[in-house]
Amino acid sequence: MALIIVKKSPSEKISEFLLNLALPQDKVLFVQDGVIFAACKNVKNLVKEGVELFALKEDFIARGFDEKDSEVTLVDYDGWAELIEKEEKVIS
Amino acid sequence: MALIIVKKSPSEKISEFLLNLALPQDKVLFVQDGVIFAACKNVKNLVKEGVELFALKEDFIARGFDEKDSEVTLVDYDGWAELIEKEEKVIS
Amino acid sequence: MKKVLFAVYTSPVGSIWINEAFRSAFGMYGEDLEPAVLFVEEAVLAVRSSCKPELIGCLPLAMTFKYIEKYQTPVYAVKEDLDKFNIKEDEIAPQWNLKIVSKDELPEFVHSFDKVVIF
Amino acid sequence: MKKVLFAVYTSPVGSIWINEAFRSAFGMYGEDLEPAVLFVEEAVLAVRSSCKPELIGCLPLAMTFKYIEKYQTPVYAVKEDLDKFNIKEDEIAPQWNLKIVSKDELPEFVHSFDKVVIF
Amino acid sequence: MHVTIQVNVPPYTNEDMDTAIHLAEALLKRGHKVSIFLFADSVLAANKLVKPMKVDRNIPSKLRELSEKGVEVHICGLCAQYRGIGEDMKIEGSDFSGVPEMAALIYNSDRYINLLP
Amino acid sequence: MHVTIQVNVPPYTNEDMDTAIHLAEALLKRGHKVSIFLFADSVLAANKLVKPMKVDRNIPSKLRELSEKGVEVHICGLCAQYRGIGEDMKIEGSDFSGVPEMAALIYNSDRYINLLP
Repeated sequence: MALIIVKKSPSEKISEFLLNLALPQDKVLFVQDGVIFAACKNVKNLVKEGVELFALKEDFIARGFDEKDSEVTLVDYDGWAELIEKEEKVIS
Repeated sequence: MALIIVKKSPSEKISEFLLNLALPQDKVLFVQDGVIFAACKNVKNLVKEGVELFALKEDFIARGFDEKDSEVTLVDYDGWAELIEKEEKVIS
Repeated sequence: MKKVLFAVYTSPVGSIWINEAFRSAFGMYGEDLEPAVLFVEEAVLAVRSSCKPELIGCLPLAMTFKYIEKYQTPVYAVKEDLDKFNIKEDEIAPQWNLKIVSKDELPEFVHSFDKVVIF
Repeated sequence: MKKVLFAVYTSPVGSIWINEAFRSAFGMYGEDLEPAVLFVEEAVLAVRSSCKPELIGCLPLAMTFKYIEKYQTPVYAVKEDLDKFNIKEDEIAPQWNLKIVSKDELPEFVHSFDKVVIF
Repeated sequence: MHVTIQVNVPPYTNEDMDTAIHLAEALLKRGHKVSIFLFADSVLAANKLVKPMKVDRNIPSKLRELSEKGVEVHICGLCAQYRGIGEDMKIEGSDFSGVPEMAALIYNSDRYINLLP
Repeated sequence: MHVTIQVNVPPYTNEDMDTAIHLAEALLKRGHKVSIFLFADSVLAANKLVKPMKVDRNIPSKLRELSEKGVEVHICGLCAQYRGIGEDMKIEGSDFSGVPEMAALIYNSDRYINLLP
């Protein structure tokens, strides 16, 4: 399935567009200002059931969030590289 | 009073921020992608009563809109220059 | 043969992305690649024949037309975004040979490409 | 004495605008100008003491602190935007000496400046 | 009246330099003094090595023409260093300056028009 | 695996080059081949004349270091012309190319990661 990379903040239309694209079993990774999604209580409701959500830990922490504030799985750059290996398709 | 220049499209938060700033007797000029506002039926409801709305004709036409689609007064660059002369303050 | 989608979400006037998407797409024919272009959000304003960035001194969208015809590059736009801007069928420049895709078809549509580049 | 406002609406990490707003503001003291800086929208994330762009290799926000103290540059943030990001008073770095302005005070507040530059 | 226009985004990629140039022309026609302050990525607009396609407009040339008509073109020097633009690359009629110059322009201009990034 | 990362926005102003560099390093560590395609304003990242402040990171140097570790750095040539960057200004280990090279990278890479503008 696909890895969808969301790098813009929740206030940008393109982020919503990308989240709508995710099919069950796709993975969504929030990076850069996209990590603001990871702190949204309702983030899981923004995607179809069965979509797995991740956020880049470095970008989340740098923006002043605490790891425990994340509603999604945090991964580091090595984890991002791993997601790239696993998913055949990248949408970004 | 102030001339407030809105250059970003209606989908951007900063546009809403700028429209909220407008006080009665202020003038708002839509330029660049901001001119998309000029084609919105409800554009006058986005600002306080007494705020005058303008859009840059060149930018409106270039985006494929017809002059008659505009809900606000269209001005050309010369008209923009005139607005700059009249208003003591520019917020942009 | 791999399929490549160039999707553009930025406004057609005053930024380079639609022209760059087509320049990229046309470059794909040098390899065994099949490109397509998709307009979403404000990029759909491009399809009106009256949309002319050259009126404010920017590069014309129409410079892509002869290559779209030559290569038969498919161009898509999202129905709901066309509706949002009240773009009617008879306003659309025929040179785009525009195909419409609805919002709920989008996930399957985008997944049908091997590579996706969004501008 | 003229009053100048530098308002920033862009995210504090990964873009230069907050640092550029302060660099501009501090430059104003060479003239008979009185600068202030306002954080709106996502820029308010800057005020948390845990917000550290240097963790991903960008310039630190903290480099502004000694000049804020030296010049006593007033720094404001919008209350509703702080609330949106659930930023609590005890999380705010004291070096900002942050003043809060509410959304309905904003129009009068911004109009009280002679020149306004938004980043 | 002295009007200053500040630009913050790169030429070509975005239309802000075009907007600034058209507005400067309109202001000149109405008899005003115009200054342009190039900040952040907009400094690229004053690089005479910029080579657009023949079908495209030449923004640095247009800026130089404006300067010949009396428009002051100020380039933020630190911004230029960050974008690899040296003194020898700037168009004729433009000057490297910095935030002190920005402050002077803000202080002395009757109107200061920022095109936000 | 061959992974290509395309960047589209200017360095420093936005963090995309930093993101690309960090990701490239992580991919290298896991044994992958990495290419970076610089498109539009991101071409500034390969300009060796870029002079950041001393306290700031030097992005062109970091790119050169990556190229020494085997990362291919491709620069869109037309994009570079539009930004005043000549052959003599590019960092060692980078190459001017264009959309044909982009096509080859899209065709040959196992993964193509675009950082949208």
